[in-house]
Amino acid sequence: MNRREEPRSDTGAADTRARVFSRRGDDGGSERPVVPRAEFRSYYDRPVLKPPVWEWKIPAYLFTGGLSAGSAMLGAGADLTGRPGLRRAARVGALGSLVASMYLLVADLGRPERFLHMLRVAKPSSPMSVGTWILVAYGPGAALAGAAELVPPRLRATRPGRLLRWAARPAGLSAAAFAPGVASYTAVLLSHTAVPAWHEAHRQLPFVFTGSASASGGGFGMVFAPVAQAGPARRLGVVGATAELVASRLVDRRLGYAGQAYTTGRAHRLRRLSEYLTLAGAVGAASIARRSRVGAAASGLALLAGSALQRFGVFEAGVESTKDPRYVVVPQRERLEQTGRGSRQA
Amino acid sequence: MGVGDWVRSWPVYRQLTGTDRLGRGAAARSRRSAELTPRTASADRVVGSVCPFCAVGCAQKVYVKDERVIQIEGNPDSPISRGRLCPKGSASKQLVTGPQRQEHVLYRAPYASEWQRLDLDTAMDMVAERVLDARRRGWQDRDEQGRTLRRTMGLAGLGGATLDNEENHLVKKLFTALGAVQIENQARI
Amino acid sequence: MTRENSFYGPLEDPAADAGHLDHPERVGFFTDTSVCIGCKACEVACKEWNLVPEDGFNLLGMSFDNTGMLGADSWRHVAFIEQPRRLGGQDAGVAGLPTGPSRIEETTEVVSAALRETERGGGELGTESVDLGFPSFELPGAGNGAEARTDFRWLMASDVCKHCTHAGCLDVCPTGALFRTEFGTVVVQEDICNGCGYCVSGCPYGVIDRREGDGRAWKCTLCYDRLRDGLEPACAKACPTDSIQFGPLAELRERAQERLEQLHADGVSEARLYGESPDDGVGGHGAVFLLLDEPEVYGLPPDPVVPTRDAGAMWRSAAVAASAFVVAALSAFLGRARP
Amino acid sequence: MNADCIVIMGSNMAEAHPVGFQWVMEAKARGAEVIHVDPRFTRTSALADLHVPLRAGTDVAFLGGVIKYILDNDLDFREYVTAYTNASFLVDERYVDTEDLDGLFSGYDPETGSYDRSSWQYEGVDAEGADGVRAKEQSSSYEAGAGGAPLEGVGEGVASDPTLEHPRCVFQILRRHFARYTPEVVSTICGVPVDRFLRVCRAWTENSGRERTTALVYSVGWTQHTTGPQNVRAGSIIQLLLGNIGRPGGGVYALRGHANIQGSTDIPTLFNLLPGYLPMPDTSHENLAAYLENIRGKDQKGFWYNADAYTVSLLKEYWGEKATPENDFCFDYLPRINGDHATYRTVMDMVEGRVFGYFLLGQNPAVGSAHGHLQRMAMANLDWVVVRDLAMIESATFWKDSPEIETGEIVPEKCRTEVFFFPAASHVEKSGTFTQTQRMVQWRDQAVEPRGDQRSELWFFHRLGVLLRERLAGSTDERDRPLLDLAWDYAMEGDEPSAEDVLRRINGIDLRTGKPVNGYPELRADGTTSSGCWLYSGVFADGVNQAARRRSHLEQEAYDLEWGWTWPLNRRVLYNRASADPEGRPWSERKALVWWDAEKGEWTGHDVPDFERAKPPDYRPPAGAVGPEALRGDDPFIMQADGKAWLFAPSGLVDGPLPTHYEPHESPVRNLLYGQQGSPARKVYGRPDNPSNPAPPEPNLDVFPFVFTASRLTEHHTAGGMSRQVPYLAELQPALFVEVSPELATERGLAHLGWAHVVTSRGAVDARVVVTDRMTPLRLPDRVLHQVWMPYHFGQSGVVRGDVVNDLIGVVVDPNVFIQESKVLTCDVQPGRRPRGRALLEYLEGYRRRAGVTEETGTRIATAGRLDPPAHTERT
Repeated sequence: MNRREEPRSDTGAADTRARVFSRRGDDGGSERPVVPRAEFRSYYDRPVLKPPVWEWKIPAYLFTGGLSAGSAMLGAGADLTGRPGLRRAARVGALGSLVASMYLLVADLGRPERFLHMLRVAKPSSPMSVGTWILVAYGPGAALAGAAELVPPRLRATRPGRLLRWAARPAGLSAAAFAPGVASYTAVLLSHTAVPAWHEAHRQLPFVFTGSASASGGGFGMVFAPVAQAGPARRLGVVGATAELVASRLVDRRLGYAGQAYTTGRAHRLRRLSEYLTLAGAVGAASIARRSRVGAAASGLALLAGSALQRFGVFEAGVESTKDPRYVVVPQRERLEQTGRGSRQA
Repeated sequence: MGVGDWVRSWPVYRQLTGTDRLGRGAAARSRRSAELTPRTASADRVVGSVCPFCAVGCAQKVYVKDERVIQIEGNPDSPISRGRLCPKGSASKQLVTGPQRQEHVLYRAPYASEWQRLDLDTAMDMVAERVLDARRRGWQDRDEQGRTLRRTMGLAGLGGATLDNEENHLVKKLFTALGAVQIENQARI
Repeated sequence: MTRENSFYGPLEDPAADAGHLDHPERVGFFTDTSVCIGCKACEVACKEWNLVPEDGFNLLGMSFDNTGMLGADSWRHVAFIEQPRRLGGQDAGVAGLPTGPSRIEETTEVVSAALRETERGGGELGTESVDLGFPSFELPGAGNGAEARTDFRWLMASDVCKHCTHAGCLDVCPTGALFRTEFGTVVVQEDICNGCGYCVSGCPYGVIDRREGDGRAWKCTLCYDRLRDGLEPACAKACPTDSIQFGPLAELRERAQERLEQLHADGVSEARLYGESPDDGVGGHGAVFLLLDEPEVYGLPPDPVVPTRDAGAMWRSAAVAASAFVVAALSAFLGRARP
Repeated sequence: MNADCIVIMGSNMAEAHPVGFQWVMEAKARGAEVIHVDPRFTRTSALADLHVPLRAGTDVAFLGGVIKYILDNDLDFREYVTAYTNASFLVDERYVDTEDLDGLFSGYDPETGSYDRSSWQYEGVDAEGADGVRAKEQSSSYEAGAGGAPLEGVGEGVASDPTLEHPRCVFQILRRHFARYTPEVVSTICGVPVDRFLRVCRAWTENSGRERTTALVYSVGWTQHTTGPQNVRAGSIIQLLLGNIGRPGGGVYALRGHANIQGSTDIPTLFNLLPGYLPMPDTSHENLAAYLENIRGKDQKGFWYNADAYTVSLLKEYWGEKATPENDFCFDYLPRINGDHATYRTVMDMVEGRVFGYFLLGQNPAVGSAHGHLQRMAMANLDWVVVRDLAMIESATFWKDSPEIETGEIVPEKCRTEVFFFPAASHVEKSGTFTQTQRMVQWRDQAVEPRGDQRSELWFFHRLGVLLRERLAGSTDERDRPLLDLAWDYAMEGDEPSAEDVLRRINGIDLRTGKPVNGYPELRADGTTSSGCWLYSGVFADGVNQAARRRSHLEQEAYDLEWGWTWPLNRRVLYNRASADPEGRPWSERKALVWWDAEKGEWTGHDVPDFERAKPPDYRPPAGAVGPEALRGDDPFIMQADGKAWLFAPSGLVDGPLPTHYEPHESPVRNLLYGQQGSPARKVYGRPDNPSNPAPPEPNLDVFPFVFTASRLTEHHTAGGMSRQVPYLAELQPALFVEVSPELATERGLAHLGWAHVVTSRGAVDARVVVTDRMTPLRLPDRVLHQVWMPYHFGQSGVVRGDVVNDLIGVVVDPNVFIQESKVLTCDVQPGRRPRGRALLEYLEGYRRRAGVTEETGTRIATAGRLDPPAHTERT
């Protein structure tokens, strides 16, 4: 893909339109990127694209899905390495966030009663279809492993209770096997759209999302597992947070014109806050979380919140980039002109 | 439907076994789509008509099913319109089937602030009475110079440009027989 | 059946690619905007046939356009563009009159400023009622009389779903509700759609949308039901000036080319085709347009690309990220011995 | 469309008649030049090659300039003009032109505001119907809708000079009359730059003649003026001079706005007409003989001479066997008119309490007629109103939600009017015919039964007739005879008369055989035929409903003679004999339509010849011949009393034999050409409830400084009853707006999409502002003139609502056909919303006070010469 230059900021004296836009700086939220008039024309400044119809449920799912995947990984590791406290927290976390994810996904449908239609086809061209089948593969393992942790003590001795505990390990491993898919496919889900801010970020977004999943998984483990067993959670949190922060910065810098969607407005504020929290959580994980339960909980919560805000920030950037026709027209126009296909006339 | 049929109707199965591996076409087609036909195909009859809006006189085909109009569109045979219709002509179905159509006689009594329903026959009787009364009160036999007038100035009419020729003929004929001359229509406006 | 170009690039026969054997010719629209009179018969005929609900009674101030955009409840949309420039071969009669400067920029800004305030930034046009209220603010540069306008033209164009050779909406649909028909068109099956909304973001043209209260996604079907009985789509049938033409796509492409050449010969040098090339980002449209200005002036993307083109890169990137995720998890446990 | 150039003027064809416009686009694709002359840039202009903005109401000046251009440059089609028009005829010595009378013709009486037209006649021809007062009061010109106006003594031919040199020949009079209409004058009056005007002249003339033809298209943008018929006349003169009448691709096209507005004048629901443009008898018509003598010349040429057959056949259809030669075919049963009984007069009579009952049949005057306020006040003063419509309309609800409720002028508890609302059957719920704008009668089959109380007018009026006759049965009152003797015996289908039978009876029956007649030439004056409308004779030829023919155009020749039926006698191009030269050969191969086939001895061609089929081109009538027999073989205009097309109208028009530029009734501009400001014969109604804005030479012009014009949008239909209630249409144009130019927006501080209100001395209406480059100011000698435009479709009910634009418009009508001047008036525009309630009344009073408006304003119509012209108010 062509590396594009940063858009020129407008210094053209005659640009009344740009002046008008910059007036609306009330909340700083819906300022329009500044574009020289000669390069941008539109139909009444109306969007070219339809803004996503998804509401808060989808970014929330991006978070809960990532959390579930991160937790599933931790759960399987804790199981294999004999950390029952961490295992229990992680498996329950994976199950809980999976249930939340299912709810969010179904509730966001225009026709929730038709959610099973998702299983009609298996379309490699549709990340949502691919994701559905990944979740189909991931879900039973995560559910079984989580359920095993939740069996009340009086039922543990029963035949089903024993069966469940026996099945927990393979189930947890199965979940861990599909968890990377769960953590990463959502990035493709967003990128594989015409939404400029998401589409243009298709190289970086998977890293932001898996990083965010790791950080949230780690954070969750830090909050709920005993400090003594939470070492892997802290390390996962630190590694994930680092990856998320680095990838997130790359999104800001590498996207060209669409990058403005991330560096301005509400998306910018959400992601900046996310970065602070993630950074703080990571620092905490590497320091006070090892010593104090409170410190661990605080750091874990910071990582969780940072991860969630990152998802909302990314989501918001995409939505904004569809509301403003510049994100569609300017890069496409530049591309046409660079390849000599532009037919602009005086 | 047996399990086998059910599985065979599952698009994923059709993807795996058919020509549409990617599930973007033939395999994804639903039963409804496979059986789809235009609703005009099920019309009981198709009736030739003419658009009721402007005077270009575009020909329309009215599709009727179960005594309801289910579609109105242009008649391509017409040398005037060649099957085309403007937005108003295209909205003819909504014009004739929409909820704005009144179905009942309504009556507003003197000094009343609301409508009331009235039986059609009663209303016709009332109108007939009032026509004769207005005719009588407005009657003029002769002008001041004694020339024949033989008319009534007590009642008037407005309308006709949206009516049929046959209807206008009866309107004019009846008004004339009543001695009423003040009948006018949009052609004067 | 999967071929290399199933997802991107020229594709001779999309219906066959979608598994339709013995299928009819690919059909589509050619919308010649140079003869459009902006009557909106297409919008109404479409709604009458397809029983599409009205989408709000709001004055938009976009010239005579009170529809605004394609959407769930507007499958045809007539755009109106007023410009202070000359249309090839036309004398608009403005020159020599005591005019001041054009105010098109400013009135446009009034509208766009109001649109920005709406919930979806104007994206709800064509789907829902959009009340722009009564915006008014000072119009910059109004009435200084410095530069009298001397030219004017009024462009009108009926927009519709492009029925792309590579359709972003279709590719991402997880239920198979959107499918490629035997005619090569792209249709949502209302009995299947569960309203996931993915197609809304998958379309690079902003065509398809989810209908409030109904929950499903809707767009032009190119009158799939009518086609199955050999009938012409409602909009093309109604169009008074034949601005909207329906037929086999190959024929329409030829006709479009001929019309373009004729207009160029007549001095309408600004005429250009949109969506006719199989080499473009979506493999060419099923609905080809002849425009009199750049696509973006009509609210169309100038060089759209089907998102699927980059699917490979996306999945590769995701795979690397997933691997890193695994490595991170492993290292978390292997990094230090059990305490 | 076979035209090489199409001039659209006074019409927004693409918007008001989109489907008809396909033929313009087709002609354009074949290379025809399309010219649109219109105050604003519309969707028609957008597709035209040339748009010419002009000041509303200056069409005659513009067209007069074109006439002068043609004559000055000898660009007329001389052979055509000499042979087929009255160019060579000599006019009476007493005739004096506007050139010499400061804008008046000879015969003007300022006291009555009308003309004695005797001096306008051809030399040696008796004046008939020259009584200008009667003619002006009875809209007599409407009678010329099918036949020409009567002339006496033309059978033998009129004194003429084929060289067109004689100073009193029509051609030379034309030259003198338009001598002042130079391009510079046109430019000054119309606000059109000279070069653009000349471009129109060149396109028009270069695309006319032997090989080429230009079509002229107009609609109510021409007719809704005090000079409406003269606008059309001016266009016709150009088309005749250029040889564009009766030829393919030529013609003057009146685009009419309602499905059957043509039919409703042919088979009229109009006060002064009987079917087929026979005049309604007036008090001077003692008996049938007197009537017939009056409506046709004693020895005139052409088919109008047979009006006796048409009249008697009509009376036979009305009163059947009761109509006998002995009782004058019941001629005496016909009511007589003796003045203006047109709709606006009637409405004023309602205000005065002289009318008691009112039928509204698919019409919504509360919104759709000029001066909506007057309309509603009139209805609120009636005993009863019957409203028959598809949906609830403002005219049925004036007593509860009209604007007058808000101002307190109508109070429901004090309004005595009884209102009956009868739901009507729609076009698919009844069968019958509409006559479209090119006279084609088309049959509709009934698709479904109406629901509930919905009924057709056919049912309603038949039933009403039955009920009335029942009530009067046995009456010995002589005045009830016409009702009781009425032939009310149509074949029935259920409880509704058969529309097909009614159409059959309109066509006419040969009473000796009981079979339908095949055409009007078969009608007789002896009572052996009946016909509801002679023009429609032939619609049931051979006993077949010809209007129901639907043979696909794909299976037919160019003129599609087997689709529907066109009056007269299925002739598609009127006067198409003129497409051939006097010898009967097409003027050119390219423009061939009908021609004389010498071998077969008959006229033939692509269309049905509008000429006696076997009359050879060299036929010359024997001495003493009258009627059709008197038509020469080269007299193509077979309905005209002299067989010729009239460049100069010696009779038929009450406001002048030639079109003359007069300013509109309300104009901000003094007439540049003459002392006579406005049409000297226009009908004004000077009353306190019908005030006019001042016009020169009256003072205070600055109170209403802008020119206002109104018209349709594609997306709506007239008063909105059939569109504002239909969501698919309402959403496309959801609000009333006013279009203003950027310059006017600046001057008045109007913001795009904000509110403004438009004010006249009658009313004020709110509208959203649309600032658009499509509106342009015009340059007049002393100032810049702004025009504003509004669509008039809105009212207070329906899915989308708005103020009634017709509330701005007053009642002043042209004297020929009584159509109101609603296309041009003066107004003010102010930002923000109008006052409401009583404050509105005070607001308007303030405007009237500042403008010095009284009931006399605008009624001193004679401004030429005299210093103190009389006011024409209702008191005087």
